[in-house]
Order: sequence, then C-alpha cells, then structure tokens
Amino acid sequence: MTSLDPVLLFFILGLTAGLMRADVRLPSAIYELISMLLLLTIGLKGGVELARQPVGSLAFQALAVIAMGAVLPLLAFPVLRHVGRLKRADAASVAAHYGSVSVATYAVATAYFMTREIPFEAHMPFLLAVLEIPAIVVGILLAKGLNRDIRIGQVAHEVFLGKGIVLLIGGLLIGWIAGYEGLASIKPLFFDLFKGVLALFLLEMGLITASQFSSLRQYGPFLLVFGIVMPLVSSVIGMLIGFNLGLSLGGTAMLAILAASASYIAVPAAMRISVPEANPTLSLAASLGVTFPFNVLVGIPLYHTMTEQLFAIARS
Amino acid sequence: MTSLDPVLLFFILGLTAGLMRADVRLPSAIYELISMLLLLTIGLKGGVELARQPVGSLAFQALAVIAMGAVLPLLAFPVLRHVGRLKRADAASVAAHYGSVSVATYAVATAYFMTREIPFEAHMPFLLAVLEIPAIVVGILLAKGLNRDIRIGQVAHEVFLGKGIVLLIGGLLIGWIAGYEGLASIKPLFFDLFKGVLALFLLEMGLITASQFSSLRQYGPFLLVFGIVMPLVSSVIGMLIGFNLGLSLGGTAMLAILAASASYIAVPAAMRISVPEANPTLSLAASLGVTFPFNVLVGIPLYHTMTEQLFAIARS
Amino acid sequence: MTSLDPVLLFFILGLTAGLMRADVRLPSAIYELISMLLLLTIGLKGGVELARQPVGSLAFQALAVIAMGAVLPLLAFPVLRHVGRLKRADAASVAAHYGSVSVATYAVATAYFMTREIPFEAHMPFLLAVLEIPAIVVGILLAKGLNRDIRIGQVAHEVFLGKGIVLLIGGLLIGWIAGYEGLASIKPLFFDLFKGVLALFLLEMGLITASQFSSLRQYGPFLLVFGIVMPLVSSVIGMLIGFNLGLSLGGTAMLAILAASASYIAVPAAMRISVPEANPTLSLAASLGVTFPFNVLVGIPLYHTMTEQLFAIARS
Amino acid sequence: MSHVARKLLTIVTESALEKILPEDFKKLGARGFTITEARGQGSRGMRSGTWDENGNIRIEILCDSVTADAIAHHLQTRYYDDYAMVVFISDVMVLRPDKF
Amino acid sequence: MSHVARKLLTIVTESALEKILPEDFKKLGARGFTITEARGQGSRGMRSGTWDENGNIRIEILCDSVTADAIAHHLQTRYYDDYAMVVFISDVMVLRPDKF
Amino acid sequence: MSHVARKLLTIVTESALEKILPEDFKKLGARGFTITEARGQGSRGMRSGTWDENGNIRIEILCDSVTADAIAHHLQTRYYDDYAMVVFISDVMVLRPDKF
Ligand SMILES: Nc1ncnc2c1ncn2[C@@H]1O[C@H](COP(=O)(O)O)[C@@H](O)[C@H]1O
Ligand SMILES: Nc1ncnc2c1ncn2[C@@H]1O[C@H](COP(=O)(O)O)[C@@H](O)[C@H]1O
Ligand SMILES: Nc1ncnc2c1ncn2[C@@H]1O[C@H](COP(=O)(O)O)[C@@H](O)[C@H]1O
Ligand code: NA
Ligand code: NA
Ligand code: NA
Repeated sequence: MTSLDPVLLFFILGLTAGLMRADVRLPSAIYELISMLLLLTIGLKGGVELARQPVGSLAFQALAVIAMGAVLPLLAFPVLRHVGRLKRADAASVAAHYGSVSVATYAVATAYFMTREIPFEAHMPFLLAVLEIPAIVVGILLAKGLNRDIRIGQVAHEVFLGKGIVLLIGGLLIGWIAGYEGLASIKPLFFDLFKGVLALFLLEMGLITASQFSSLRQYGPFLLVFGIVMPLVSSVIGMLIGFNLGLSLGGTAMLAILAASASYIAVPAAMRISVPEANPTLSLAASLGVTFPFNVLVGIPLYHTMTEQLFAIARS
Repeated sequence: MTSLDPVLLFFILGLTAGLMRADVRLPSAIYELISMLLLLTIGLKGGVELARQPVGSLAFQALAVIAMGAVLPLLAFPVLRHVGRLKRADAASVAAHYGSVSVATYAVATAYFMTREIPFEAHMPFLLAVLEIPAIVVGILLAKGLNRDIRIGQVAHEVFLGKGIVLLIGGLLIGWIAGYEGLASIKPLFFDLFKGVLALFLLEMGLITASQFSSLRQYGPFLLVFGIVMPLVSSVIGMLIGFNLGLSLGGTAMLAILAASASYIAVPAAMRISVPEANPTLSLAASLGVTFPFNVLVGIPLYHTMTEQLFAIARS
Repeated sequence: MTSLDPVLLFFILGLTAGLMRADVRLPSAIYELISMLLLLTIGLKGGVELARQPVGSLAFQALAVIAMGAVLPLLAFPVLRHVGRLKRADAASVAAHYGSVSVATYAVATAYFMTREIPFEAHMPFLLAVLEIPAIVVGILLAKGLNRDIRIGQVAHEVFLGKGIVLLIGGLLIGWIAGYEGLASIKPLFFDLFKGVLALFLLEMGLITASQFSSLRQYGPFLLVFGIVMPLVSSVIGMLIGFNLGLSLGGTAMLAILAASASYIAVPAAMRISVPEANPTLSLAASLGVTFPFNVLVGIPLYHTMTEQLFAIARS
Repeated sequence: MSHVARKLLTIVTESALEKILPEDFKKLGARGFTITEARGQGSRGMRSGTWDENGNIRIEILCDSVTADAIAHHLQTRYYDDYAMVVFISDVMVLRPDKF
Repeated sequence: MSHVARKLLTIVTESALEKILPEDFKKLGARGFTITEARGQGSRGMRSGTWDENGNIRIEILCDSVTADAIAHHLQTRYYDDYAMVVFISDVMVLRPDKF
Repeated sequence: MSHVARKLLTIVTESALEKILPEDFKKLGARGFTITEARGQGSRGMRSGTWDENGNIRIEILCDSVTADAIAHHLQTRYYDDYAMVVFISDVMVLRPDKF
C-alpha cells in the first residue's frame, strides 16, 4: 500500500477531532455547498470525457448495473433479518443503503485513480446516478410489500429528483454539451479546487463518522461485522459484473467500489418518508460508522489490487 | 448566434430543475457570498482598468446615464398604468425596476464579452452603480408624489448604502488604488474563479426564475409582453446614448444591455419600504420571470449585433 | 512605509462601510468557513516547511513562549486595575486577551512577509497555537484565585480543543506528513486562494471593528491608550525573547507581532464561561476596536523595522 | 380593539416531515403556518441539526380549537410512533379572527 | 419566587421590516425583543425564505398589557394592509417583572 | 383525546451557554428541550448574532410546574447577574403527559 492520500489525512483529522469532541464542524450551509460542488464536478468531468469518446453500449451497462443495485439488497436482507435479528423494516432499510451508492466514496476513489493516473470509463458518473435508485425501490418493497399505502409520488420525486441525481446528470449534460474547451473558463472553480474541496468534505465526514460511533456501540458487534463483510462481498460482485461488461481495469475497479459503497444521503432521506418505522440511526451507524471509513481507508486500494489480479489472471 | 456560453447551461439546468420542482437550491448564505464575490470582482476589474486608462469625461457620462435611469421609468409608467391597467403603486414599482439595472445581467454580459474578446470602457461598473439609483427616486415620486410621508432617511440609506453600491464602488476603488500588479495575490479568488462563481450564481438564478413562473401565470399575458418589449425599447435608448457619448462599440453595447436589464435586488428592497402598497410579486414576476431569462439567452447577443450594425452604418 | 497591501484595503473598506452603517456583512456561515480555511492554511504551510527543516529546540522555544504568554497578562493586570480602575474580573479578562494571540493579525503578518519575501521559522504556527493558552489560565487565576469553583473540565476542553488549536495543529501535522509534493493537489484551495480569502476575512474584520467603536466610546480614553501602549510594550518583550532564542530576523519580528496581538476569539469564549462576571464588551472594544486595527495598519511594519534595527545593532 | 381567542398549536419534529405536513395541515383546515429551524433533545435522543437529516423544525399554527384538536389527533395517530415529535397547544388572543 | 403576569406579543412578518420595527417598538414602550428567522404560509402565499426578500421573521416582545395593546394596534393600522403579518398575544409569567 | 396541562418554560440567553445549560436541565428533571437561534435586544444591549459570540439562543422546555419552577429558580440564582437572559413561563396542553 502506498502512502496515504492527503485528503484522507483530513478524514483522519476529522475523525480524531470528533472522538475528542472538539468542535470543528463546518456550518451546514458550507457542507451543502461542498456536496453540490463535488456532485457537479463529478458530473462535469464525466460529461467532458463523454464528449471525447463513443458512448458504447450505455443502455446495456445501465441495465446490468440496475440489476446489481436490485440484487445486492436482496442478498443483504435475509442476513440482516435472520443473522442480525433486525426487525423487518430495519433489515429492509439497511439493505437498501448497501444496495445503493455513496458519492463521497466515489469522490475519494476518483482522487485515488487520478493520483495513480488510472483511466476509467467516462460515463461512470452516469452509472453512479443510476445505481442510487433500484435499491430504494427494493428496500421499500421488502419493508412494505406491494399492498400498503406508501406516499408513492412523494417518494418517486424524492428519489428521481433528489439533489444527487439532478446535479450529477445536470453536470454530465453540461460537460457533454460544452466539451473540454467550453469548460475552460469554469475549470478553476470546478476542477482545480476539486481535491481541496474534497479535503474539507472529508474533514466533515470524519466528524460525522465519529458521531456515529456511539450509536454503533449500542447495536452490538453484528453491525460492525456486517459493515465490513457486506462491502467485501459486494465488491466481488461489482468487479465480476464490470469485468463481464468488458469495462477497463479502472472501470471494473470503480464498479467494485460503487458496489461496496453504502448510501448515507439519498437512501436515508427516501426511507424516512417511505419506511418511517425503520430506525434511521441503525442504518447510518453501519453505513457511516463502519463501511465508509473502511472503504476509504482500506477498501479502495484493496478492491483495486483485487481487480488487478483478476485482469492479470484473465490476460494470462 | 454562436454556441451557448457554459455558464448559461447552468442557468438552463437551474431553470429545468426548478420547473421539475427538484430541490437543488444553494443555501442562502452561499447565495449571498456569491453575490458579494461577483460585485467585488466586477468592481475590482473596473478599478484595475481605470488605473491604466485616463478616466475621460466621467462626470458627464454619469449625468447622461442618470438622465437615462430617470427617463426609462417615465416611459414605462403610462404603459403599465393604462395598457396594463395596473394600480398606481404597482405601475410605479414595476417602472422603477425597469429603469434600474441587474448586476447578474451585467455579469453575464461581461462573460460574453470576455469570451469574444470585445473590450469596453473600464468605468462601466461605475455607471452600473450610478444607474441603480435614479429609477428608485422616480418610482417613489410616481407612486407617492411629493407630499406624502415616506421614510426618506431609511430609503436613502437603503439606496445609497446598499450592498450593491458599496461593494461595486469599494471594489472599484481598491482595484484603482492597488492596480493590476497589486491585485496579483488576490487574483486566484476574485478573477480566476469568476466564471465558476457566475455559473453557480446562474444555477440559482434559474431556480429563482422558475419559481416566478407561477406568479407570472396569475397576472396574464400583459406582463409577459411588457417584459420583452420594454427591454427591446430600452436597449435602443441605451445604445443611442452610448453612441452619442462616444463610447466604444463594446461600451455602447454594454450600455444597451444595462438599459435593457431590470433590477431584482436593490429596487425591490427599496420599494418594499417606500411603496409598501405595491405588490412585490408583480415586479419580480416580470423582472425575473421574463426579462432576465430573455436578456441572458436572447437579448445580449441581440443588442450586441444591433450595436455592431449601428457602428457599421456610422462608419460607412 | 511602503504602499498598503491590498488585503488591508479590504479592511479599510469594511471599516468605512461599518462606520456608515452599510450592510455588507458576510453571512456567519461564510465567516466561519473563512476562519477555518485560514487556520488550516497557516497550519499546512508551517507543516510543509517543517517537513523540510530540522525542528531544532522546539520544546525549549515552546517553554519560553509559554512563559511570555503568562507574564504579559501579569504586566497588564495591575495597570488595568489601578490606572484603568477596572473591576478585578474585568482587569483579569482584558489582561488575558492581551497575553494571548490573534490569528487574524498573524495572517496579515504572513501576507506582509510573503510580499517582502522575508523568511521566518516554519514552526511559527506551532508557537501561535501554544501562545493561545497560558494567558487564559493566568486570567482565570487573576479573577478567581485558586479556591473558587470554576467549570475546570469545561474550560480546559474549550481551551485545548477549541477550533483554533485543533485546526492549526491538525494542519501542521497534515502538512508535515504529506510534505510539499503531497499537498500539490490541494494547493489551489488552501494556498492559491489564501490572500483572497484573507481579503474577505479582513472586510468582515473591518465591519466588526467598526461595530466596536461605539462601545469603545462608552469606556473612555483609558482603553484607547491601553490598546495602543500595551502592544508596543509587548512587542518589545516578544522581540527580545525571539532574539535571545536565536530566531531569524523574520521569526523575531513575528514573535514581536504575536506578543503585540490580542485575542478576540479563543479568550472571549473561555472567559465567558470561566469568568462570566467580566464584561465581554470591554475586552472586545480594546482588542478589536483599538489593537487589531493599530497592529495591522501601523504595528506590523513598525515591529518589523524595530527588529531590523535590533539585528543591525547586534551585527555591528 | 377586539381580541378574539384562538389556539396556537406548536409542533417540534424532524425536518424530513417539512415536505409532507403542510398538505395535511391544509386538508384539516389550517389557513397558514410558521416554521423555524430548531434542534433539541427528547426521548429519541439528541437531534443536533448539524447534519442534513437530523435537524428539527418548530411549526406553529394559529387556528380555532376544533382545527387544533383535529391536527393534534391526526399527528398522534399518523406520526407519533415513527418520528421524533412533540405537540402542545396554548391559548392566544388574535386581532383578525377571520384569518384563522 | 414571585412570578408576575405579563403579556407575550408575537409577530410573524416580512424580513424587510426588521430594519424598521425596532424603532416603533421602542417608542411604544417595549424594553426589548427577540427575533428568530422563520418561513411560512398564510393569506399572502408561501414565504419560503430561500431567497433574500421573501423570508419571514418571528418577533417576541415581553411587556405589560398596555404596551402589548399599543404595539398591536400600531401594527394593525400601519402595516397590516401592506405587509404579510400575523400578530397574537398570550399570557406568561415572568421572574423579574421590573424588566418588562 | 385527553389534553393535560403542563408548563412551557422559555429562556432567551447567550449562545455561549448552550454547552452548559443542558446538563443543568437534566439534573433538575427536564426530559427534553428545543433550541432555536435568536437575536435580540434587552437591558444588556443589542445581541445581533452576526458574529460568533454575540448571538442568542431561545430554549423551550416542556415540563411540569415543579420542574419549571426549579429550573427558573436555578437560572435566576446562577446566571441572571452575569449573562444576558430572559425567562418566562406559560401554560400549555400536551397530548402525551407521561413524556414531560
Ligand atoms: N420536554 C421537552 N421540552 C421541549 N422540547 C422537547 C421536549 N421533549 C422533546 N422535545 C423536542 O421534540 C423533539 C422530538 O422529541 P422526542 O420525540 O421526544 O425525541 C426533540 O428533538 C426536542 O426538540
Ligand atoms: N394561521 C397561521 N398560523 C401560523 N402562522 C401563520 C398563519 N397565517 C399566517 N402565518 C404566518 O404569517 C406570515 C404572514 O401571513 P399572511 O399575512 O397571512 O400572509 C406567513 O408567511 C406565516 O409565516
Ligand atoms: N422585553 C423583552 N421581550 C422579548 N425579549 C427580550 C426582552 N428583553 C430581553 N429580551 C431578550 O433577551 C436577551 C437578553 O436580555 P437582557 O438580559 O435584558 O439583555 C435579549 O438579547 C433579547 O433577545
Ligand atoms: Na453499494
Ligand atoms: Na434598465
Ligand atoms: Na499578545
């Protein structure tokens, strides 16, 4: 393992400060701005690359990725229900979190790949956006079945027109229309500041992660184990799907990372409205308190190495 | 017409998101920061250029522009009152909005001219600041006459010491004193990020514009027509004044754009205090819901072309 | 005296706007972000340099500086008590402010030294962090003696884990671990924007300073005189300590500046909890209303010249 | 001036409900409401508002006694079990009774 | 402890009035006030506070009954017609009655 | 529905006390509290909240009458002299009395 990316040092600073109860939180308005900048930048970057490349079998890849987003929670649910002995609604909600994705993890992975100059498919932000959704639908169905009244319009709106998807897809389209030269004038804000903004974001994520530790303790060791084993399993599935879709090494590793990541924004918001009887602190303790730090500190290089080996084997 | 500036793509993204009721608003603290950055940057840029150029007949130009700011609402008022059948206070208030200027429109125009490398007079930000005020005075007189008690001190303070004017003039002075080299150290924030910040600003403006559409519908087609015809007329007046003042092509086009633009910050705030019986949603629906999008998407290139033709005719 | 740094022009703009009661305040969320950025950048810069240099007798310097931070309030206290006739708690609180340091003043000094390319010891941010604390302890002891119940845990937490210290030390460690190349990717945000961010910060500081003037008037001329004489005395002490510690010219001048600066964040917060009977507006009027503007406009170049002369004498 | 008695219904609950509740209020007869951002602590632990979904809102509704009871009842049956929520009612005097 | 009865006057109105009203309050005898940011809906439509001039503020004034009536009356005659505004009064007990 | 009478204790004070007071409340029997950001003016001058340490908070505690008196008394003896602070108590009806 090579030396730690400096943005991860900010994560560790935040984590440490949080554990010592030092008050270095970003104001919520800043946290929101930073999230929006990351989403737009990720979208723009993808769009700019798309403008240069042929898109290929985008629709087919989207379908495969939707299937993955639906299958992952179906795998997680019985484990959570029977091994973890969670209530039905809680199991469904946690499962939905793990079937969906974390933009923060994706951003850290992007930084990781940038540093190592590993290319990956330009339309990844599109797959990222697509992957947010199916797990939410499956989670709701697992919790409620088909027959109960759920605020379907409300939830659909929340899901399809959430900040994450609108800014990712919006950025993608703008990047695609304007192209690399077109974006030159806004590059200083969106591209040059990207890693600095990510560093601030991870400082805050460290604090949030630390604040999850206390609720984690409350729920016993099961969540801890689940929060590490589940992404390991998911990453293998993501990797194999990526490989079979014919993605590049970078793209395959990225799909492994996406599969392994767990949502902590889009899914909690949707679940709170559609499955209110699920305890939101449970899902967040697992997703933010365990899986996010595991993925950014250990998982990303691990899934990358794993994918390299798969490609080495395949090539030989 | 050449291809759309990427900052306008952000405006369209905001507009679309707003119409689909997607929640991608910037926190209000960020919106405020961004406005302040734009105002300071516009001022600084003007000041830096001023430091390089002789100022010329600044006082005379200011007088001409003040006259323009007073005449435009006097033209608009009878139309609003008799064709639009607005109440006296409402007609006066809308007229004041159209006599004053929009900094956002000016910022977009700056980006447009930068891309095309069209120079314009360095003291434009000064004229921009000057133009904010006379229409407010005329609007108050139209609504109240001379005899009524208006909180004159309050309003004067609001008008002359509003954020817009203080930051524009402050930036202008700082740029003028420090000069181009002096500002080198703060260039990365104020100059390099300018278009990125403008992009974020226009994203938000798109959302705000979309939110005006519903009130627009309420007031019928008159406002819609007025919001397009009025800037067309004003732009011609602005262009002719600029031409007769001996401004450059860029400066003349810019004065046309300023004349065509309608205020949505300084004037509403002043009117709310001095002419409270005017309905504020009416003015904003016209200014933000019609004129702003019209100007940035269609008007700026149009007024530019118009001015080119005037100069071509004059030269031949 | 050479021409004014442009960031100081922003301070003067803020001051002027504040005195005219113009409302150009930054939203508090932005003020907080900007403070955090400055603290992190100062830490990072120090850390990066540390990674390049041997640290030397850091512990010994820290001890000397702690002693200075404890002695300065002991000097100030009797003057405040007997000449100024302040109540015991008020005298103790003001004394604590002047024994501690102002990060804003340090940031302006950094900009001053950067422009003049004057090098100073890389671990200055460490001494800055260390210097925040001892004066607080002395101030509490002066006010309360040893026997009273003070919320000792609360205060210790506030002091040692305040935003200032955590971000300074955190930045220092990150810079030290990552080194100059490691930080290249986050340089655009933290280093390139530094002076622009400082300019915005000083705009706000100007407004805050102006708002202190009215309370200043209330307390008569003593505070005004104290707020200028005290930093002059402190700067000489700081300079002599720096010189005897064998610091470079830049480092010695910087220690003079730190000694002369008066806290307006960490100390007020700690005093409000530990010495609540002290009137907080009194300390802030002196520290922000007099000493801060004096130091940034007059003091920094003065202490620098003073130190140059000391070094010239010593060399000859 | 004629002050007339009305009820002030105050609700402190999770921010997530801001998108949903106004529709319920309208159906049950409220003519308006006022919202402020809040944070707090109760039986469901600390809700510090520092991060997106764990903030509270504080909602006030001026209305007649019947409407206040209807809304309180609705909140109790529909949301009490699943959401952090506190509801209380007080007596107030208003100037323009026709508004509420 | 001796609690003494006072009035709590609460006003919800447009942010634009924040610069103007405090002077009026003072003239009419109020010794202090508290303001919180608010948003809301009423007869003049949604005031979402997302953008500069369409936010509300919520003002509270602790005072005696005479002052409360005086301020309420003043607001009614001077601002009700032109501004989004709601005013209500409730009974409270205070500890330091000399303050209000 | 059975509404039961409780007290609503409202405190407006300096933001600096937010870190300290919750512990006091708990010791004195409060089961929860709600905080909103505020600004205002009183005998200790303007507290505009524009800059870190000069903002106010507005705290509400729903509790029984004994607890309300205990907290009010504690605040009076411990904080009144040194901090900007206003305290008042009103009567409210709550739905789940066991909570408070
Ligand atoms: N006793 C109380 N007094 C005032 N506010 C309360 C009280 N209990 C709860 N709250 C508020 O209501 C929210 C939800 O309460 P709960 O459902 O008990 O967790 C809390 O986050 C507090 O903001
Ligand atoms: N029935 C109500 N209950 C609580 N707040 C209200 C009510 N009606 C209006 N408001 C508040 O008062 C503001 C102005 O009301 P209005 O003048 O009716 O538009 C609204 O934006 C709301 O914040
Ligand atoms: N008469 C009043 N009505 C409403 N709020 C008040 C009143 N007096 C004081 N306050 C609030 O309580 C805070 C502290 O008051 P004081 O201790 O009087 O300075 C002020 O900043 C106001 O927010
Ligand atoms: Na996943
Ligand atoms: Na105009
Ligand atoms: Na000092």
